[in-house]
Amino acid sequence: MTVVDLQQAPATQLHSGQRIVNDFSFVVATTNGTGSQTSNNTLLRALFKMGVPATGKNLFPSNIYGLPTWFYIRVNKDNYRAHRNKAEVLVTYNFDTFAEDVAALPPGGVCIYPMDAPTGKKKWNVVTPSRDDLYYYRIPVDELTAQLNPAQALKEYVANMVYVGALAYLFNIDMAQIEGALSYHFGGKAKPIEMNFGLVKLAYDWAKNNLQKIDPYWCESMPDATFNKDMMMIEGNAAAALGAVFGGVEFVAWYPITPSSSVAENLQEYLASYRHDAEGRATYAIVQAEDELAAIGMIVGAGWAGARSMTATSGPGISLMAEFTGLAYFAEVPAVIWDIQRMGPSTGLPTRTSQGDVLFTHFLGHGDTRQVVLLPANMEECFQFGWEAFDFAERLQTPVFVLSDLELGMNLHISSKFKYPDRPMDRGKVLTAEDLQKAGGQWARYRDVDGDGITYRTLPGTDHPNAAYFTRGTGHNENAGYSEKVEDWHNNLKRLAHKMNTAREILPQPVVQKSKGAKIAIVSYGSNDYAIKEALDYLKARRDISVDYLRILALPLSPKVGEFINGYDRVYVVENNEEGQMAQIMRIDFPEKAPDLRSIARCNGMPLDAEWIMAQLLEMEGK
Amino acid sequence: MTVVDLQQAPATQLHSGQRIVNDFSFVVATTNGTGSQTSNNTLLRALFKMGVPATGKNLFPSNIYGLPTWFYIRVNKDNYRAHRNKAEVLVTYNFDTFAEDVAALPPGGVCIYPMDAPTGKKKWNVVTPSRDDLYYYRIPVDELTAQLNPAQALKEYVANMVYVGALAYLFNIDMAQIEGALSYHFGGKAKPIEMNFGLVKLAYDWAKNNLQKIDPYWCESMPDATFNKDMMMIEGNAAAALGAVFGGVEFVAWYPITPSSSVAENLQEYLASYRHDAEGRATYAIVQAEDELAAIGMIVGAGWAGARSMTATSGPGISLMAEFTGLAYFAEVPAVIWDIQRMGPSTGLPTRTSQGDVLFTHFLGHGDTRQVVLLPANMEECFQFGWEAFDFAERLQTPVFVLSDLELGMNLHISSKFKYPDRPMDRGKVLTAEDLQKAGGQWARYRDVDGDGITYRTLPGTDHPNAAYFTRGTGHNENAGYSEKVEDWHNNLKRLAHKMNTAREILPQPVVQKSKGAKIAIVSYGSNDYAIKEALDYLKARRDISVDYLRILALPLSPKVGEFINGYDRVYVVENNEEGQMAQIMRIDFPEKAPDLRSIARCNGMPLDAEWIMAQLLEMEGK
Amino acid sequence: MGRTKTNELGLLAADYNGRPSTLCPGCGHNSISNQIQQAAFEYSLNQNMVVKMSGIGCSSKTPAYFMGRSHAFNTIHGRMPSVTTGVVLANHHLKAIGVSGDGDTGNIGFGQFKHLVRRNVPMVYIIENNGVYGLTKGQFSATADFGQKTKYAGKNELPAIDLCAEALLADCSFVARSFSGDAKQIRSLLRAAFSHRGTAVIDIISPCVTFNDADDSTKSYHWGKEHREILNELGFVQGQDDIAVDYEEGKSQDVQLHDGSWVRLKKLDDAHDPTDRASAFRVLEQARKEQVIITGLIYIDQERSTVVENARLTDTPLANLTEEQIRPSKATLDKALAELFS
Amino acid sequence: MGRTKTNELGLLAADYNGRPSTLCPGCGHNSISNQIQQAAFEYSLNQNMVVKMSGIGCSSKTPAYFMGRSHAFNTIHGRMPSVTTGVVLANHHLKAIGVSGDGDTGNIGFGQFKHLVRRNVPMVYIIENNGVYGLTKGQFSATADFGQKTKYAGKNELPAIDLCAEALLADCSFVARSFSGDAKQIRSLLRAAFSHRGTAVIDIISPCVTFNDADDSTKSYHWGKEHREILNELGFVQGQDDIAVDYEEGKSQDVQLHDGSWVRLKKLDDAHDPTDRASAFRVLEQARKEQVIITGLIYIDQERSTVVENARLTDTPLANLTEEQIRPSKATLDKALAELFS
Ligand SMILES: Cc1ncc(C[n+]2csc(CCOP(=O)(O)OP(=O)(O)O)c2C)c(N)n1
Ligand SMILES: Cc1ncc(C[n+]2csc(CCOP(=O)(O)OP(=O)(O)O)c2C)c(N)n1
Ligand code: SF4
Ligand code: SF4
Ligand SMILES: [Mg+2]
Ligand SMILES: [Mg+2]
Repeated sequence: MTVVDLQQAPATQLHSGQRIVNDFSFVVATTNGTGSQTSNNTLLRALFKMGVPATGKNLFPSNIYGLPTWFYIRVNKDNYRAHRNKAEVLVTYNFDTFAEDVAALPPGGVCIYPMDAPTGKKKWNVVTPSRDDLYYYRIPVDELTAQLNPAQALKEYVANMVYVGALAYLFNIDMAQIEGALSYHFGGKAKPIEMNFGLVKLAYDWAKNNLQKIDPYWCESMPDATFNKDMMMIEGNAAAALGAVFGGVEFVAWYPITPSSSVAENLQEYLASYRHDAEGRATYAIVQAEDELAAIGMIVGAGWAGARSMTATSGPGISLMAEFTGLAYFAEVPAVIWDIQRMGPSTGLPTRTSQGDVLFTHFLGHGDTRQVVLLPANMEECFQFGWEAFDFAERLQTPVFVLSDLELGMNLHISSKFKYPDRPMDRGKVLTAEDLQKAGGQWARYRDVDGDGITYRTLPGTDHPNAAYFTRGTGHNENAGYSEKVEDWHNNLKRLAHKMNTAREILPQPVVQKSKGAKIAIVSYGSNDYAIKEALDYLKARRDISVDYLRILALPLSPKVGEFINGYDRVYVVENNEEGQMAQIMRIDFPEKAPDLRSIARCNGMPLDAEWIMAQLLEMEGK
Repeated sequence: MTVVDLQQAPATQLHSGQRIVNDFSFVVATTNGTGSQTSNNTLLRALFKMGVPATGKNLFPSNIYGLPTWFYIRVNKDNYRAHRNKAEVLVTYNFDTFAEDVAALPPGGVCIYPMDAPTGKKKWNVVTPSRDDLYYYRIPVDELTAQLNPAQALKEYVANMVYVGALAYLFNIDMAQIEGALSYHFGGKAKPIEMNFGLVKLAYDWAKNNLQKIDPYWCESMPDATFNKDMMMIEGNAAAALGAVFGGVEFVAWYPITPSSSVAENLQEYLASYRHDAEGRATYAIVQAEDELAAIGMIVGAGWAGARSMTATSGPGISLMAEFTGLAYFAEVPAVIWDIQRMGPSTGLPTRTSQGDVLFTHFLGHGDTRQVVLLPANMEECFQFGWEAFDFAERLQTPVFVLSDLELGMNLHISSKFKYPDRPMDRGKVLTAEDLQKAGGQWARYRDVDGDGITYRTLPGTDHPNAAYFTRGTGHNENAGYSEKVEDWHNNLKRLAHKMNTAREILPQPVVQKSKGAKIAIVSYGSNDYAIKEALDYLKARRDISVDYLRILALPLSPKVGEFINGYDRVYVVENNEEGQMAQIMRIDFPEKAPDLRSIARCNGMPLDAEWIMAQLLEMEGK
Repeated sequence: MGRTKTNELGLLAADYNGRPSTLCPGCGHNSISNQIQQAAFEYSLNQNMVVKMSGIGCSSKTPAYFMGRSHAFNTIHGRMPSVTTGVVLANHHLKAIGVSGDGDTGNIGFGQFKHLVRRNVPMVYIIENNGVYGLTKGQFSATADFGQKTKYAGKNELPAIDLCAEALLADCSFVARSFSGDAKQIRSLLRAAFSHRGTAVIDIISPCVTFNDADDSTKSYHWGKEHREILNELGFVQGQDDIAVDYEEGKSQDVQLHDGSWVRLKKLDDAHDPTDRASAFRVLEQARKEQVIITGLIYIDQERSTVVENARLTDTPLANLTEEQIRPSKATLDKALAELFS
Repeated sequence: MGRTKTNELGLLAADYNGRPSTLCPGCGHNSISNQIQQAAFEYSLNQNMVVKMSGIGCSSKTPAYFMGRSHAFNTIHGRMPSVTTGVVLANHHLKAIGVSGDGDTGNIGFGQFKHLVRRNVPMVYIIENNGVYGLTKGQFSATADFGQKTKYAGKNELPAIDLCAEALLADCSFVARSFSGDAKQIRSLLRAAFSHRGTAVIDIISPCVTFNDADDSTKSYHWGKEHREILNELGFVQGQDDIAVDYEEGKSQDVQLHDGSWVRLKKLDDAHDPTDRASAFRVLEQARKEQVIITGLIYIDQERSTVVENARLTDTPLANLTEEQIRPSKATLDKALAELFS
């Protein structure tokens, strides 16, 4: 074993001497509830400000305190921002996972760990790492923390600043940027900034004086790079909330569930800041419902009454919303439902990401229900769908599901600045009292006047004696009257199908990336985007294989998807679930091409990564 | 117009004089809540006892009293038992639908209606039917009823016996069999039999004396035919309940919903009759739950504890059960759920039939949940799946859905005598205290010992210190311990998928009907069976087209389905829903053959009929 | 009242009609529909500003049978409370009239009912209580009597839920009970409820003539007539005026409603004070023991704030806000983005 | 009590342990887990015959942390009641211990809770009540105090639900409240609950040290210590023997439980009689007004029949019946078919 501090120099020089700059990953292993998130985000932000593309990924347990947590930071000078399933540099405060964390390092990796007792448990003294192909650094976490003499309650929390300082020294992370990041985190409040940064400095200095940099990994500011220029950092759930605020959301009902709660919590904050009238009264209402059945019921009610309404939930909530979204589909009531996907089936893994609800959500509701689904891939789209979803819901008079996931929703990502909505709101086909007046009071709620399957509605409170209609989940004729007649049912369902076809055209169209001469293509959606683009680059660069790429943004599928896939010998549908759900939907919609669709799917809680995608594709291509 | 009674002879002879015997349909138009069901079933039973294949179809509204109801009786000497969407002979007591009912008759059809006021409303005097291509008979319903002087409360009810008598005379239905049917209906009780049959006789005699038979339709006893030999009549929901009783059902929880309530109500009766111990105490429990969430929760609990448990519901209930059945799938708990399908989406049409829940139920639950589904096509299979479902659920340790429909469930059908279960119960892999003893207490709840994906469980109450395990809907390892580990999740989901593949082999295999040289085939399931067989006969007889036929009995699909469809140029998937749901599932499972699958689907509340199926197929074949 | 009399809005009583009922003749629910439209006429309710809300059941169908000029939402079984909460917050100028059944409210919808009441969602919540599931043909609901037998459903082994007591325990601000045979009382309760600040729960015993009208059922016409005790008689004075005090001490009580209207309660049960929660519990518990149906205004509280008030909403209903009011400016977006780390 | 002491089953206290808790250090739920296993040890509960049932939440995780030799079912959020109903009917020899949270029971599971209690499903139903959703990080639950503020969730605008009063109104046959800091009381209540005939609801105030432990919260350690009023002290006498009468009149009360055991109640609140429902409502209402936590046995009724009794089950648990017992003979099928029309 090789423990490196002033007492002990490395037994062997493990690397060629070549520096590896801005192209590796850190992983910080701690336990949750100890405040390490602040340290991790501080590192991430500092790197971001250095101009280095940096991607954070928080892997946390489904409890509140004391279980293993890992935070990955990938730095990549080429701006690959997908999570990698590997890290070269390990910092660990977690004694319990020490062995497995060390085992996971690649040869030549780095392991940094305490030499005393950061969590008050004197365990680290007895550690003897087993691998001799790693670089080790030990840091006196407890001793350094003690020097600042923090309040007992804060001790565990601030101790995490020690590794920030040590990493800053060892990997050349800009201390000024660290201070800036801390200042941001603490909202400019002097005291905590001072305390925390004080400890970072202390650790930095200790490292400088006591550690000898022997590993090859380095960070470097990239002052000339433009990657991070005009960029910002945000979590997907905050982006979604902000988008909704600028989409004019008026009513929110929700029930807490990981990983969706922060959508509602961000909404609460943003709405409180930005959405009041001149007297300071709210132009929105937000209700924490008693469960998901009530949350969806409330937004269906509000949507029916004419307010832009939304909820946010995750898998179990989606299951509970089935009956209500079926009603909203059939009675044609707008509503927006964000599903921040986590691992299922059932309660599954609440703190692990997946794309496992695509198929179920698209078909949500018994009978022949078909739902509209949007699939954001990044922060920009979380924001954009945040506002656009209301336009689609009101235009189409139907529930709109936005399927984000934990990966997008609960990690801090680099994003460009969000664009202000580029068009006025689309409130859909609503007849006012004046409209009714003009029409001599003649109208029918479910008559397809315009031939697009979308009919006109009135809102309760419309001041005209003919405004009212009777909304129901039972069979109805054009006038919204109850009907068991074969033709009424038939016409209504045909019109709904036609409306869904209209939706295929109205909804966001797929994004296509083409290269010359590609014979095969990838189709994917959502948070896989970064990993796929990276994989495509590797395929080209390393194996000279050209692969085209279409990213789906919405369900029901655009005809463009069909046109695209027809152009290739084989199409690989890449997704983060067990069954290859999008591949299944594509087989349904494009049966002629079904034989050429191949599913590349995995669902183990981790986001897909470029190496894995590439390997799968090569294997299936027999290469 | 041509009104035919002794006062008025037919203006024209509308038919060639050829008698049409045992090959036409009656439709009786009444309003619900008036007791016409007794009359209708009496006619049906009498015909059945005459040896005439007779099929009843009740078309009733979703309310309790006073809305239009139609009862179809098809008599067909060739034993075609599918509903026809047409009737040649109309009996109507319903003034409100008179015009449309008359309009629906084919030329040369028969219309029988009151000449006075069977419902106390003196409307019929003013009726002047508009078509002169029909035969009309008028009957003095009120007058005849008055002669029996029934109690006021019974008047409306017994008035329906008048048309029984009139039809018996006009169409030659055996009066002795009518008396027998009434005797069965009233459980042999002399007074009501006498009263009702008295009226039938009165009407019969009146008709004999006053009506002149001029139409060509006749019923005739078929003493030599064997169709109805050793047969009986039963509703699908009663068959299901009886099957469950002989499947050893131990626990039932349910919530009322049309058209499933009679499953539970029949269970209640049969269990009370046949399932007590020597002291008269129950070997079952049945709970009317507060809603479907509770009903499914209760049976999941009971199934986990080792009791054979079931519920019955319909569409909205299925939606509400999504979260729980996802749990049961993932935690591997046996349970049986009957879905008596009605029209959806949403509340839809509660009293109309469909096959609209196939896809949703198969995928019921967020995440990658996949459910086992059985698809009975007739009374015999309702009974058989009634008991077998428990074997499958316990063998596979998973929820088993049985998708019947209103057509099967709530109509009286001719059936062969049910066969007693031909094999002992399969209680699945349950370790007893002795088993554990032998194994030295070593076992793991989710370890695949036998390689079939199915693992061993213990029941609570097992008297061994190692018997216990912790059941959860969260990620777990082989020992049922909570785990967020990538491999544990992966292994578990792979095993579940493997278990589902085992299910493909274990579950009832498709039924195949082949003819020589067929190039095309039909695939279907459930209650469409009779109509399809009839359509195949017509195709052969009228157009000399051979079509093979596979009927699916279960999901996930058997590999045999894939083998079958590979043998044909085109395969038509015939079903009673809007989207062609089984076709969609087949496209998912058999992508290679997807281009050759064609969907023939309709969902308008009526069962599919042979003429329609044939017409669709011919059109799609370009013939 | 003549057929041609008009109300303050110049409307005839017939203008408050709905479509013909398709319920069984004699169903208690039909009388309630009649009283709702009659009370609305008398109160001069503006139908354009009314929403009729319901779940699923015979009772929940009834909004089709009254006030045809009002928007209606016949939702799903047991979930009318949540939908109404959304509607009322989306447009708090609307007057919501909810109609539910005992099964809809006491069984599948019990949780939603309690939570709606707890939120004090401004609405009139009518339960047409017949102790059975009418529409699915007569199974017992949670309000069926303990030990009761019906031809259809056999014997009920469970204690009855008292929906008034349940509402009260959930801090309901207006709790009343009536009997579908008492047209006048229903109308006076409804008028008061229309003026009430929060959730007004009116549990109306409404016999199901088809499945639960045997004389020994507490939900039958017979029982309602024989075992009814009227707590108080309500006089309703619409408008903001003060009313003159002219009652015999202890025999009458005036309560001012939120919109300024008054209710004058003529007490028939001397001891009961409907502004006292404990007293309300007491009369309910007593009625339970004696198996009588107490009717009248059981409890009223004009103080408790409503879900709308707690939301501190702008005056204009949310649903009517303009794009300018709900989409903040580009400058605001820039400000929000500036606060992010960048 | 020594570490080596064994109970009637010859088991050590440690034999009732579960896995190590993963809750926050100091969480009230951990003390309750300890008391459950301790009480089970003292009572000599046969772990093979126990099922531990729960929903979802920090509280609902705890069955993993006690009595590792018992089967457990950690179900879904708010639905433990229905699952337990099924389990108990499937095997009525089992003793079910349910653990739930205030969110699990009072919010999403409110309907199921009330209906379970109404059915009187034999089980011990423990609510670990902290006024917040611990596991989802501190949002208010339905039992949060009106007007309460927390750092995380802001101000609560809604009145608190009192789960004991709710249970009582649903005809609960055993209603108790305790405080996670009072180990002894919890154990004595649990032992009595183990011997109770029907549903025993024990609402235990159990502070969430991470999200709701500020001194002004009624769910905090501080409040529990300062504002607790103990109604009565329970002595539990296991077994069928009669117990000698040796109490000061009016100061003590003996209640025989269904299995023959006795509870001796030493009354600290003189006026309260826990066999009187009205008295139970009164003490709860008073506590509510005075914002104190009353603890002890609030109500007990050994008469009400249970769902198991109402089902008139055969002795052998349904789950253990043999094929012969549950599959009627061929002759029976023939008889059934003969009764059909044929
Ligand atoms: C989710 C769901 N479950 C069951 C049903 C079937 N159903 C319709 S009405 C009803 C009961 C209605 O009873 P109640 O609310 O008392 O109304 P009533 O008919 O007695 O007026 C039920 C169970 C349904 N429509 N939806
Ligand atoms: C259907 C569903 N909705 C939401 C959640 C998320 N969730 C997990 S625990 C919990 C609240 C638990 O609160 P409580 O019952 O009070 O337990 P505590 O954690 O406070 O002990 C919620 C909302 C879930 N698991 N399932
Ligand atoms: S069944 Fe009962 S509740 Fe329904 S309409 Fe008829 S009488 Fe009324
Ligand atoms: S969050 Fe609260 S309830 Fe959950 S374990 Fe921590 S202290 Fe206990
Ligand atoms: Mg009812
Ligand atoms: Mg809690």
